[in-house]
Amino acid sequence: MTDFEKALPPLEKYAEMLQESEAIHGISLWQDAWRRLRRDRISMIALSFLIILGVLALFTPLLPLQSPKSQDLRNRQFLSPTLSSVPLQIKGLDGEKYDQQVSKLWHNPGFFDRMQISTRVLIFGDFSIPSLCGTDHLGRDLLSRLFWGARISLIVGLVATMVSLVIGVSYGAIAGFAGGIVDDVMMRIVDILYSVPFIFVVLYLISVLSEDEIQTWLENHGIHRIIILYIVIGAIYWLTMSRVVRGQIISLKNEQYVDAARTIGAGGMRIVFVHLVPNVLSIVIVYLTLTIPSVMLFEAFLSFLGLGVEPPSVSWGMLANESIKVITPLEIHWWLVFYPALAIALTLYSLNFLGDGLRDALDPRMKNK
Amino acid sequence: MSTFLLKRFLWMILTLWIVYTASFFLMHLKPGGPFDGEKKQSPEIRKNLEAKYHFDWPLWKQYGYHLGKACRLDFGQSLKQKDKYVNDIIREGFPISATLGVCGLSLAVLLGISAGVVSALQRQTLLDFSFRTLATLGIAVPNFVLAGFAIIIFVFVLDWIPAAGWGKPINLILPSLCLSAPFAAYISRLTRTGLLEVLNQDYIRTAYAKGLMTPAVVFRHALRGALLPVVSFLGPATAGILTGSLVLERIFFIPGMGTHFIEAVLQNDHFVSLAIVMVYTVLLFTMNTLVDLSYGLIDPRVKLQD
Amino acid sequence: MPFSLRKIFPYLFPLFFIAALIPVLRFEDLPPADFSFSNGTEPQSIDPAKVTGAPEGRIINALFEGLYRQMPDPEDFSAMKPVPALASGHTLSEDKKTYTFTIRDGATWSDGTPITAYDWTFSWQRFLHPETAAEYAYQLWYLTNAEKYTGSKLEVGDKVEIELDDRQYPDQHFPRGTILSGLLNKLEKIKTGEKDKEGKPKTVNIYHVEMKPETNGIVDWKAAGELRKFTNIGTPEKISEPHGAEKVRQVLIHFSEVGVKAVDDKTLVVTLKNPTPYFLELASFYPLYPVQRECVEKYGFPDWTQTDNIVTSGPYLLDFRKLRDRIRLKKNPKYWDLDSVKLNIIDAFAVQSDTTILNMYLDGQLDWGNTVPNASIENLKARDVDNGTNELKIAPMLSTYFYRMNVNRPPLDNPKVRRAINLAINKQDIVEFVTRAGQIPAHSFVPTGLPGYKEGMSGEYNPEEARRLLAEAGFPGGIGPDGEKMRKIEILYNTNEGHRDIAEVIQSQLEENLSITVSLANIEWSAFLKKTHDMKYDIARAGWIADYPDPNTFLDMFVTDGDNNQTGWSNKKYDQLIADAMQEPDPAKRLNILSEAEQIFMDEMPISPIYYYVSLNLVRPYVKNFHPNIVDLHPLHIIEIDQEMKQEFLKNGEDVR
Amino acid sequence: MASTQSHTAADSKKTDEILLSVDDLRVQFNTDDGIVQAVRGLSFDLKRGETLGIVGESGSGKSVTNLAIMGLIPQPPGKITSGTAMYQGKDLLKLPIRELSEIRGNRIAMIFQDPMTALNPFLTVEEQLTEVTRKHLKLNYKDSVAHAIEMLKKVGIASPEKRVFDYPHQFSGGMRQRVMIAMALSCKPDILIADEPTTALDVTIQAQILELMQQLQEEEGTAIILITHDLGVIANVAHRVLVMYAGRVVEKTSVSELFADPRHPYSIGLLESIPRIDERNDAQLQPIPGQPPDMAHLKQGCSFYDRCPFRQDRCLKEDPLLVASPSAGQFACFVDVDNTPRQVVEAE
Amino acid sequence: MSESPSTQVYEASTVETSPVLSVRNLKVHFPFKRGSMFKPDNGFVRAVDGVSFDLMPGETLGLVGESGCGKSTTAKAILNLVKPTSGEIYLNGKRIDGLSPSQMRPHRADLQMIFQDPFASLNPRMTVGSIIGEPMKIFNLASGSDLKLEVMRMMDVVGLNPRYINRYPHEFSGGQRQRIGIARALAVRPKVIICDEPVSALDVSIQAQVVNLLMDLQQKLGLSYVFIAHDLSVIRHLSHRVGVMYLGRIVELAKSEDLYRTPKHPYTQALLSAIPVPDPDIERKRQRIMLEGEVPSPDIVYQGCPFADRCSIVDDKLCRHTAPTLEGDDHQASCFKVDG
Repeated sequence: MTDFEKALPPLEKYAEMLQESEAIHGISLWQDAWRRLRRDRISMIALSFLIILGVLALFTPLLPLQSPKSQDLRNRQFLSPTLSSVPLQIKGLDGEKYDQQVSKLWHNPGFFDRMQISTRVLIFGDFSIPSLCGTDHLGRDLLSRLFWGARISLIVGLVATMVSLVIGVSYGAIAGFAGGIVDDVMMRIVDILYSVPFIFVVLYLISVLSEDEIQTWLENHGIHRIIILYIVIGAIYWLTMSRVVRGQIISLKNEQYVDAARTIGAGGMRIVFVHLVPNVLSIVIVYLTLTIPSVMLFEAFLSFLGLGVEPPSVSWGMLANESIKVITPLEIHWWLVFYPALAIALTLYSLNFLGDGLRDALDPRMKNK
Repeated sequence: MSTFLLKRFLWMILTLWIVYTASFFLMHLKPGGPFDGEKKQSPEIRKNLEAKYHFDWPLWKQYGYHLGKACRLDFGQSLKQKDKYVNDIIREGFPISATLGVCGLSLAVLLGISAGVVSALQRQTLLDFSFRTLATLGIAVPNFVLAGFAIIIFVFVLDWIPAAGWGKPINLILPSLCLSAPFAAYISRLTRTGLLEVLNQDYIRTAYAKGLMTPAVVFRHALRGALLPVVSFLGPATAGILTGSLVLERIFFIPGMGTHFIEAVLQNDHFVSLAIVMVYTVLLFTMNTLVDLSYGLIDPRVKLQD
Repeated sequence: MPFSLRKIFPYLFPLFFIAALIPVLRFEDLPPADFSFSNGTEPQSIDPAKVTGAPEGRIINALFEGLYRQMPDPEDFSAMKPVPALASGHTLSEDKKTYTFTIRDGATWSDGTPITAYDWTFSWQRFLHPETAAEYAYQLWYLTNAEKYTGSKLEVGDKVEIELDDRQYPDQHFPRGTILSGLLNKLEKIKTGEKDKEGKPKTVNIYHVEMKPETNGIVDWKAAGELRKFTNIGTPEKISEPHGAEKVRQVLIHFSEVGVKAVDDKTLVVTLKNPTPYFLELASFYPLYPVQRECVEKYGFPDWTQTDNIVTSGPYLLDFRKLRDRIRLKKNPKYWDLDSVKLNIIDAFAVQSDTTILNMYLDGQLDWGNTVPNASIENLKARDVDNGTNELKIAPMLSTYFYRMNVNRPPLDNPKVRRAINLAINKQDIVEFVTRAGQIPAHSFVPTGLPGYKEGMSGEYNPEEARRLLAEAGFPGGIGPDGEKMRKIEILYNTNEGHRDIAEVIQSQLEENLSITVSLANIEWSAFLKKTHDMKYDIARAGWIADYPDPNTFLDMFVTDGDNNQTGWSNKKYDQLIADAMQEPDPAKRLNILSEAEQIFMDEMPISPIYYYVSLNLVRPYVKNFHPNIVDLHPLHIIEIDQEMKQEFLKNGEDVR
Repeated sequence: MASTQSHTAADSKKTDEILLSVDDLRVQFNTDDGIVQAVRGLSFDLKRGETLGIVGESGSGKSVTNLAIMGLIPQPPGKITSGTAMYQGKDLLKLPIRELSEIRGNRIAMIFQDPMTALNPFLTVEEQLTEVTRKHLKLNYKDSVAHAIEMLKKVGIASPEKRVFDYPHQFSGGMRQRVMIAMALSCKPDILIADEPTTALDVTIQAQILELMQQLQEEEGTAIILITHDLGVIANVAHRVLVMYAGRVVEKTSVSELFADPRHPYSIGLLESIPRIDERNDAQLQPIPGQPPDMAHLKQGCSFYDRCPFRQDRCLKEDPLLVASPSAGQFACFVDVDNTPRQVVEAE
Repeated sequence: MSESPSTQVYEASTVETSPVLSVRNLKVHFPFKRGSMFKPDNGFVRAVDGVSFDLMPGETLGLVGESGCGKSTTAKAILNLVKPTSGEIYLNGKRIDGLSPSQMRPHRADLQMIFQDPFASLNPRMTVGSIIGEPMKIFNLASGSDLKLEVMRMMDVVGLNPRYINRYPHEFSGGQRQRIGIARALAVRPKVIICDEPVSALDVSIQAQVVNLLMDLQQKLGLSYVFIAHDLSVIRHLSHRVGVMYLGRIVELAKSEDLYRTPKHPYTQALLSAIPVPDPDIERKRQRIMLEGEVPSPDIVYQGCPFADRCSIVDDKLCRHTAPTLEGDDHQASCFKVDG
């Protein structure tokens, strides 16, 4: 060992170079992919749309929208897009009255939303954007409902996908890395689960979860029913994810750099999480952009069965579902069909095109092509 | 091959058993029972009802009893369609759903592959972009919304097709079109990506170097490889078609298994829903096995994996 | 070249799909029906003893017939009246408890055999028999001892019938095994040591019976007989053997004790527990229709209901039945009143989606749609005005849409809170803008329109009064005595767009008017029922359709611990009044008692009535003899088609918009 | 088993007839990093019956050249910016695709580096072989199968009657390359372009394949363009050699001349840097220092400048053109032409 | 820098010292499932079938053979990346085969590997610094900023610009990547490095750079190499002793000079003659022994000499029944037809 050390140049020599080295940044594959993605016009448009949508959804209470829940049966039923607006009648109220008005206008706003609402009242007062997208069968403003629905739909999409991601990636990674009998058994379980008609499981879970005791318990622990919905949906969508990840892990497992990691004594966990998982992520991300749309559509399907979110919360699935009620041969309140469909379609469009773009950008084989 | 099929068959039996057991207990543990109605029965009547269908037995005993019958393919009588044996219900509903499913799937494959091939060959052109847009639209718009519009257009504006019902071939057109839309869209995407990938392969260059023209190269050399993802999608697609038909059967008033299933689940007609779950499971398993077999038939390199 | 499946497979692949199509593509060409209508959900059965729903009723009313039949009153088509059907008439005893029906001459089953009084004794015995498990059995519990028969309830000293375990078909309870008769001397209940599903100890019965001889079907109750012990076949050996009990199928009260007797082929005597002014309505209610003994005993259930086997008595025969598609009916040439039957072939479609019903109606696939999507009501009304027709027929119904309030849960335990909630709901707005079919805002539980009955009053929409009541109850401005906001009230409803809309409006009104927080919870139907039955809710939606045109059908459900009470509400005076009304032979007095009871009910407000339903029917203009009425019952056999008008109508190729 | 290597037979078929004449070929690719000048002004002639070796490192443009001649450059991102490739009076680079496809696989055939991926895994060998003859020779199915069997026999595949119905994955690597050769030679082409035909193969198999190619050349008189990075292979089979570096020909000469008297510094460096089987170099190898240039960002001047031990200031500004060497060949360097002695500079 | 020319060639140490690495009768058999799904075909691949050799300190042992001869599997088995079926492996006299990953870890500091594919052997998502630093971290050789300095030193040693420590593998050329791989192996100061075809994926002009670097490092750091390659010229250039492998066995093992000058085994002879010499004059004159057919599949069980089928001097009586073993003192060959 000492011979070895002697043969090496002295360490001090590099101290000064260290600083120079700080200045030289490598371009990681992520940065590289990002660079490529930036050149893809369609993907960038899609990405910007999604970001804007996300920001708007996050800050919806801040926008001068009408109340998403206050009804006007007498005067505003089925108004086609119009410039008329309903002022909030909240300016100048304070204390209890203010709180009452808030809970009349918005459904159960959390702390963050309350802050936004008060900021909004401060900035815009009672002003609210006219019903540019018309009103629905209870006289509620569709534009506002679209925005509030975006919040739920996006969150359902994201959270459920994340749940499926966590379950799917860990399950798939373990199965793929362990291999052998463990892999066989784990994948067979997935096969079996594939054969279970999941609609059934959903019905079951939802009705179990609306059991009184369970519901009270959940509420006491601050778990809202909608969260359960995310988890249920996520728990259904992890199957494909786990297959994808397992396949990737198995093919990466035989990469030389994994062997290399073994020869330098890296342990199993290190190999999985430092060497394998980051390399699977790119595939996973692309797959995510395809899962989010299907989760959102699944939420719409649940809404069709009446098992989605609970009013007065609103989701795009629910709006889409309400829209089919007004597609009759006698009269179509087109705005109730068009705008929700537009919102869903644009979002799914963006996600799909972004997914395509990401695949091109992340796939090393596509490099230089 | 026979060992493969035998193994698959055994797996299917195991799967069926697990699915049966899980569904059975899920169903019986689910709050609310088949005898609940808007009007609550008096205890005497309720007792008689429960006794008649053995609901007064302990759950494990019911399980054993029904499993035993199920093994002999006897799913008993429907709890709700009281005039019918469960097997009759399936016998009536299955051919209808099968027709719809096969039509939907064929249409999806046909439309999807054609659009995908055109899209891949015309990459980055307006045609490609419009096909991709259409495909995304197909995925993005829920098929029940699609159905609503299709009815307005084809039934009321054009007056070509009756609004709903079952019995004539013309009744098949709208539902299978709506059913196939998302899958056609997905298949076209798969075909496009698959074809683009295969067209980058060395053996495609070889084919060109041999002096073949593009159509020959695409259809003889590229398409087989490109369609492998499509073939493997057919398994999940079958599952999706089954789910999709749940909704469409309701809208188009088609007396298929989907309607039976949804109604059975919602009304707690345990025996019917169990039997249909079994049929779906067999169907999915068969389809997945067929997909694996076709995989082996299309790609000679594919190895046997139990 | 060697044959290779693999090589040709890619070309076979498309063929595979086509091949898969061939065996399934089978369409049959049906002759068109004279009249098609939507019948709602698929009938659960066409066995009158087995069903409870309206769609089933429409079919059974066409296939079978009872002693009486509900027909439109010629003087007022909107009222329905029982008219003699298979019975040619009846006499009523002085105490109003005994009806003697005369069976019509010439009434025959569809196989040609005559219909006799014995068909009723058989049918009603079957209907009441525990193993039939008829959900509607209680509709016949007005007969003496009928309830005991269904419930297998016995007391010492009762005459009993014992069915031995020697049935021809063990899983069919008709034809029955050997029947023995005797007097119940002693009833032992023995614990088996097992527990049932609810965890209560299971018991089995040992019946000590003094046997009575039987000659030619007549039991000699006076004669002395040996003492035998019986027990049900399910009893474990370890209990039955030490007791020396014989295992038998059933031990029930002797059917001769039940209040129905065939004196001869033509005379049926029915004995009731109490005077029942609406018994004729019951007699024309489909569960009480007779079925043919030979047919039922030959094929058993459910096979006897199959198209090839069934023997019926009504104006129509079952042509064929396709599950969840259609039931086709054809004229019964053996029907006693053949002249009145106008249509030859009728299709009843099991369409559920109201949008689909509308589509099919507008597309000409249906002549009668039995419901209409809310969103289209306005358009349909306008369309009628434009076309000068009257296709959309709206009529009040004997049913109420209401919200149950769980009186066991504070703050709903306080009647003032309940009344406040009721007064804060703007029912007018709901019927005007949500349901929009001309439903009537409800001020009482019993719908208006029952002759001679004065409904209880719950007060009109009055937010001021509501706030005042809430303040009185201790929640001024929604703030409780502890300074905290009143707890969140949850409205439970089953998954359905219409229910959701109403709940949303009420939620908004309660929040607006009372400043209380309301949340909504929708769950699917069976879980919903379970929760309401188990009273695990704050406020739950409900609907009640009259079984017969009498306030009692609404009011008796809210007696203490009534099966359908489900609110936890209990009021001794109310219970007493309902019981009194039961015994009261004078109809006018009886109605007054009921009215008094309802007023108590409305003052206490365990429920908040929202509106009275209306029936919505879409009927093509060429359909004659279709009369909207209070029970939404439309006898099919009197419906006529104006062929001329129909031809013209079809020729014009109606413009749907 | 033992055979003597000889060029005499091939030489006898060699004529001076010029089959293919490539002039000033330039190919570029659009990549993320910028425009890559893959081939920069390449010219050569190919005579009937000769073997032209093209040697160079990866990225030097040797494969692109041949793909360009065959019209197999994917466009975009590739683009042929100038040049001609005259074959029988037609410019292959400008020929419409339909006419070109009549020549491809018929008059000019190609074999690729990796026989594992160059054969379609979904089709049997028979399907892949017959489709060439059916298209170009218009044979019917039966004849084309017979022809395919004959070809397989010719390239030394045992029991070809059976194996012709096998799939590529049922063959070993060497056998697959034989199948490729059989496919390429099915129509008795004038020119065979072999793109690294033995790189993926083991040495003993390489020897077999090279022997086979030479033998077939002797029989058919096919001209071969052999692309390789292995100087041993060049020495073994080529008559003339192009040495390519960074998209250009830096030396064009006969094979004996190249090994005996390399002129271009790159050729010299290449020869010195490879270890030899036939002698133990006790001295260390003399590698060419540095890396090949980034083709997307070529600097002005000679692209070998950075690695050149004989570099001069002039090389930095001007890119040397091909000039005739004293011994019949051509090379692209300033030094020798000016007769200035080569001066070794310190490599970086 | 690294290419400091040196005329002195490092000679193998004297025989008295004990071997740093000994492999005794190593066998690795893999089960396989093969054939199409319609015609399954299962069995065992005898990837390595009884390999034995010693590696002396400071020595380079070349292992050469065609693809599928088991040379890479031998390397993996030595490094415990695949489980040997039987046999013994000693590192510094301690037995290391069959150890669990954690038991093996301390030994890995002495035994490292350089991989064939410079593109696949580096994790594309890690910087050069973390790739080279990872083993140091695992073995606790350095931490914090020292770690960076150590990494930079290693980069310098293998001739990489230490300033590029934060760059990613894809930003380097093939030769440079292989240097990263070498630096990673050197990071733990090993005694033995198994080089599995370290230059075969590189361009010829780059190959020489890496070969020189390896020789240079051996000289400076006293490393021992097992150098696996299919390129006999490279092997000849840097090996002190060479083993020729065929179908999972070493058929000839001798000092480099002896083996190349006077190959004994018919397979070695054929192999040497198959290699084209970059000199057309010699090429033209050469007598070439052509081997017929291909390397048979290693899943077949042989009774006799596995080379018998392709051997030009096969003696049916002698070779078909019993397998020959390695015979001879310095120049060993496993063939009945040559004397030891």
